[in-house]
Amino acid sequence: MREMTYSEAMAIGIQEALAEDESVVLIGAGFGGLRGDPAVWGPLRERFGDRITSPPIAELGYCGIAVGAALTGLRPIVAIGTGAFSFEAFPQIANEAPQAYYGTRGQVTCPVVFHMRAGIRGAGALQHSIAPQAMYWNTPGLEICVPGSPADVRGLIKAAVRSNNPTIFIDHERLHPLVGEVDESTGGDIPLGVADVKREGSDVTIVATSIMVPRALEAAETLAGQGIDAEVVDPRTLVPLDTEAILRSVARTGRVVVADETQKSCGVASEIAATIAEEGFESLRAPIKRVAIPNVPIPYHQAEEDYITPTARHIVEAAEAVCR
Amino acid sequence: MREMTYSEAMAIGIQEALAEDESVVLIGAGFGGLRGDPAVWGPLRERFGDRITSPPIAELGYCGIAVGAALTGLRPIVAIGTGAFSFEAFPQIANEAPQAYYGTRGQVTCPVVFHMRAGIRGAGALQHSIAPQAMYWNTPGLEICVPGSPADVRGLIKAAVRSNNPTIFIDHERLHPLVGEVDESTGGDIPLGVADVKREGSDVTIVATSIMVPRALEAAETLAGQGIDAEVVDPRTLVPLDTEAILRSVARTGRVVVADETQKSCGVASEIAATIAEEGFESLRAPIKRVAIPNVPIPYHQAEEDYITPTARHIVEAAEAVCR
Amino acid sequence: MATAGTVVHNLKSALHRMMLIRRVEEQVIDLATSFDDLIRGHYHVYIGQEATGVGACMALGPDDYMFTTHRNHGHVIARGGEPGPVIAEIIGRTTGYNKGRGGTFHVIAKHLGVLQTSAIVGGGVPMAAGAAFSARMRGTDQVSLVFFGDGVLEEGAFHEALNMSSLWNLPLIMMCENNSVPQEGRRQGEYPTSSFAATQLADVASAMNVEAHVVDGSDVRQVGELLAGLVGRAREGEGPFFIESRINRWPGNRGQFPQLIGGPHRMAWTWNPGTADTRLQDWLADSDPVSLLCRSLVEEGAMTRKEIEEVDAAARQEAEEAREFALSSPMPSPESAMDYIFAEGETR
Amino acid sequence: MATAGTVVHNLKSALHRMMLIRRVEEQVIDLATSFDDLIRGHYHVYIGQEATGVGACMALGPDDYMFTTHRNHGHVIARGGEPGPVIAEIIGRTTGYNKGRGGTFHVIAKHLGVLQTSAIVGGGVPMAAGAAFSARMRGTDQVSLVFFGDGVLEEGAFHEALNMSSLWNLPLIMMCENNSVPQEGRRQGEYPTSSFAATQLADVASAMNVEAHVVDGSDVRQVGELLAGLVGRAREGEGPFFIESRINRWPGNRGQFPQLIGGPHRMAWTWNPGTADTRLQDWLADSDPVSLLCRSLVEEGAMTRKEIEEVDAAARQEAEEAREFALSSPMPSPESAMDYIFAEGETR
Ligand SMILES: Cc1ncc(C[n+]2csc(CCOP(=O)(O)OP(=O)(O)O)c2C)c(N)n1
Ligand SMILES: Cc1ncc(C[n+]2csc(CCOP(=O)(O)OP(=O)(O)O)c2C)c(N)n1
Ligand SMILES: [Mg+2]
Ligand SMILES: [Mg+2]
Repeated sequence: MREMTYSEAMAIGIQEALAEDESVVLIGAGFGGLRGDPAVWGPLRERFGDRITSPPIAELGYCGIAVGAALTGLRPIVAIGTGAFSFEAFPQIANEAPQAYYGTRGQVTCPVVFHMRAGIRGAGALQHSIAPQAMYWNTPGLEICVPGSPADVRGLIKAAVRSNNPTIFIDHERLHPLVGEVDESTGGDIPLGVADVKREGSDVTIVATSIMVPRALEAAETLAGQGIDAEVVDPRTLVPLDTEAILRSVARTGRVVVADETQKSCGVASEIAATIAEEGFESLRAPIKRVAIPNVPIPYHQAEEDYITPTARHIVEAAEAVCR
Repeated sequence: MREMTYSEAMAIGIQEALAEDESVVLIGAGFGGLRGDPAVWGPLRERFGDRITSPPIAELGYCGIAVGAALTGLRPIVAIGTGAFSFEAFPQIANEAPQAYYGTRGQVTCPVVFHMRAGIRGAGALQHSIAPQAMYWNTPGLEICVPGSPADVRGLIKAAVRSNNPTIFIDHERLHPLVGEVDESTGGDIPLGVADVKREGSDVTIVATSIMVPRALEAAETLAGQGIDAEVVDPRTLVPLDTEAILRSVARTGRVVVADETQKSCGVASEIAATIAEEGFESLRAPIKRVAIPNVPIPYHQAEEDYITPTARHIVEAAEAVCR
Repeated sequence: MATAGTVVHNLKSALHRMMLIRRVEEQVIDLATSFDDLIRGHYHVYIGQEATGVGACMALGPDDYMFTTHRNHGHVIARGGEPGPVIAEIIGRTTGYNKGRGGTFHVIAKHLGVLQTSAIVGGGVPMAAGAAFSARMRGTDQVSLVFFGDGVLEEGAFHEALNMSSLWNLPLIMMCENNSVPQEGRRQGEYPTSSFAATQLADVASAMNVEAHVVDGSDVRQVGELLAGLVGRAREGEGPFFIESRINRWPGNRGQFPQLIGGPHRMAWTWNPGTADTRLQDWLADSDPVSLLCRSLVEEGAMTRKEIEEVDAAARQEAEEAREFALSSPMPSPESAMDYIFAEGETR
Repeated sequence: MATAGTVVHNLKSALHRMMLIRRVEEQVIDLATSFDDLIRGHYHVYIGQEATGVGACMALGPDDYMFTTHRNHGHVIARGGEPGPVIAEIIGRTTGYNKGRGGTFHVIAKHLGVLQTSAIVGGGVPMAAGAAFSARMRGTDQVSLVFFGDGVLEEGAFHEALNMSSLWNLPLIMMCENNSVPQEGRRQGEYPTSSFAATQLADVASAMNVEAHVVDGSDVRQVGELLAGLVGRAREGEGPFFIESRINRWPGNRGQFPQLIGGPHRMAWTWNPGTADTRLQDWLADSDPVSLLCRSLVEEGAMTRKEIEEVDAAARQEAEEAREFALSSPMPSPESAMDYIFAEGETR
């Protein structure tokens, strides 16, 4: 066990994926984010330089190249950078990659990983703070990973690469410095579709993804101080979704807050809330509260940006409301 | 009052919009769909030919041109064609147009209408059957119209054009032949954000949009035969959403089916269901059922295509289940 | 623009493939117009473009990749696809290459190196560049050939892929079938398409340092010779290449629903275009790649009219059998719509 | 490539604008590095490119449109923007041009015809073409000028807009600031950027029948004269035009966080580059548009060193006052984040 940052754990996971299978290639080198630490990302570049290609600023083109390469059996991980840049590549990500397997009834696979950093990063302003995972969840045929801890990012990047399906891999600039334990003595494998109960509790279920996982844990501490015992369930992957794990928790607590840093309407929290309202209704003892961005573009100034960012405080307030 | 098709009513609405304001221009001419009737669409082209521009196959470019033109005060209606083609233009639709007003704190408006035909049209297959309205609903700053009747399409296209916000206007190939009454003696104006109760009922609320409106009305007839009195609420616009009207109905019936022809996960039905589970929970006497596409790309053959298409039958089954 | 070397190829088998495409597409049009429920939407046929598909595919090896478009039926047959599974796919039968999942827009044939068929204008070129990129990364000498219409140059995706394939010297052959030029206009140096601003499509490729060629799309020999040279050079690392194949559109190919003007092709029209429907005569005389090849083979004494008519009769019969095969094949069951959404396990 | 006519312009006011941009950007770098919380992300400055922005904007009339990019601070000042509201916007104050909503990526100034500033590479050109399209539809003689970096040519959006502006003869001026070329490479005819395959950027425009020009981005006179000619011609319906302005990158402009190498610019460096930090000397001697203009004005006897230093001192003071203005301006309230999401009513 070693304490390391999310960023370092991701670098380790990517290196392990490269070492494990020589058909893994990287397109783009910006996995480390805006302030990628050379000490963490340098070794990867040195060791696997011949499998890293730096493309021009042509997201649609190079994502298409990655899709085409995946159809032939390569396993590209594409670093698209900020989530909004994936909009440029939307036709390839949402309307080519996910159709290959279904469209050929299983003859052709497209094992590509689209890696992007989503969400409110601090002064990303109107166009660089977008979290597109809900849009991709509305696209059938894509797997989606939203790891919220160092161990999860390391394990899931390898699972994403091994998967034969196109996978959206979402991290968050503000997760990069997050520190957690990673066990390098094992592969640290994590299957897609298995939720992790990050904290057990009996009064309220907080379903949280990506950056909202640490915020939910922080909220749970605060709530504990108020006598509310919160369970934090982290689905870790949206597709496949571990619905059972979520419903199991809700069956025990009867109360739910869904926390996600996407826009509220048709967001990640909406889907999880709708699923619970459909399949776990009998367990519910209170309204399902969503903690999300309040349907507003992301403003530049910190005061406004903070105001619309879903935080531990919002989770606490929502949990208090449903436990009242 | 005259009976006319949805297609004709749309043509009339667009002509009225053009006549009412000379800053309205059309980019693209494919509003009529694959089998656009020349008798309906010909007069429009003749009368307003000098305000119609046929662009190359360059959705990103011409939607950008429409956005730029709207910033200067024109009011373009852009015919993108099939909803999936809007993916090519995603960066302009989702990451330029909706930021203009917010980003300038109200100094600049971007009154553009993006018109597209969404959904399962019959043999559109994998790439031509996509309904993107949920993705746009996840994008703050866009208005969304999803008219489901001839009178609504005529009224809403004018409201969309008059609005100072960028608006997604969704129709459906299979709505085009739908016949309904339109009152040409008045302007037939319909404000954005006002739901229409298409059928009153007391046992179950069916919230339906776009192509699901006629299907919900058909389902309500079938249900009536079984002694279930269904209310059909058509929000008509997703943004703004008439949440009050939906909650009002749910408060009376206590049971809900949300029907929409988008993909189930993070779809339109998810958002409406999540809103009800959050704001109307106390009224609910049964789980909220969603009728949507079951998270699968659209297959070509009619047998499979029909299987995954949400229909009146699915609505009936869902209503029966919640009324049991 | 460079010139290609000469290559020996089998013109008789090319003729057969071209005729097969023609006869299959005629069946497709007939199926679409005779039945309400077989091809429910619009569709696209390859009649009039056969020389480009067949000439180009003759140059490919078995391991090479080929990408196509909404107008894919002919490309897949040119690449060696069998008419039965092609028609079966087009009408959605389980014996189709994708077991009826893709339909007319998405005939895909993995065993032929046709891995994904995008019906999105501009969808194929980046993916084809990706297959070429993959060959490069894996150190094989595979080549990736992509067919696309002139409309693709209007889409930004093309330019992005063009840039990267040039920067990285990918073994990519971009075969643009320009069916937008009326011959008169072409002679007068008008814009090559109605909605593209370049005077010559090839200029766009040349500006990006991609070697560009123009070829007469009605002449299968010209196409075949050019491609044989370029495919070889692409294998040697000299790619990418751009080719504009100039095609005079078949008069039945107007609008979104093709029309079999005057009925199925008659060989009598080939020998004597004046006997055909007046709307077809000029095209048969100057531009129909099948008729041009037939007449030249006879003129050269390489084949007799009778021999050629036998080839056609065989192709016609194959197409008819393919139609029967497809029509008598089972449809997918409704529930099978939920199969194959995600791949299980690992293929490695 | 065509040549532009000659135009009379006021070099002294150009010098002032250029120095103002330089001094404002120095303040921006200082604010970003001295405070943790003012400019929290990365940002981009215009130092070294002042001649392009100022030279081009001199040619515009008050009703013309201007579009810019992530590197917008200098363009907005070149267009006549006041340094106070520009810096205030960059640090998010309510006295900024967008009342602090947009920040460094999105300085927008409606009254200057700057209607939307996209920080997306390739975002601006289509919108600028749209403003030109609008001028055409409304029958005005407005021109739309768009600045963008060489990276934009790698994005498909550029090519789509280039095609349409050419097809429709839009009054659009595409000003590409190529800051990717090291001078040595340029001389040897190398690729103009590291990730673009054309030998000359202008070739891409020429291929699309758009008149293309190359200009020395360190020379405000050249830029100004060229643009005056082209803006006039665009008004007459002769557009669009493409210009590559070749810029030798300021050594402080490397990576995502600019560095004020050796501190703020000293006029002594202008007169004697050898006195500057060694990393700056070549740039000051050969490429700094401000230094080149200053020295030439002195050489020509148009201005004395002292007069120039007075202009600089004034600019420096304006920039300092702008900084103070910005720093002492109010921040938006948290709740104001929920304002102006949708426009009410109708503006017609
Ligand atoms: C992105 C996108 N936009 C629009 C369409 C609709 N569409 C299908 S085929 C076609 C014309 C294509 O022209 P071209 O590429 O020249 O091919 P051709 O049909 O002439 O062979 C269009 C516009 C599409 N399929 N994809
Ligand atoms: C679509 C998109 N992809 C990537 C980025 C990240 N990005 C910001 S600036 C930049 C470089 C742009 O280069 P250029 O256009 O030459 O402008 P310069 O910064 O050199 O002035 C990149 C890649 C972006 N903003 N938008
Ligand atoms: Mg064409
Ligand atoms: Mg640059």
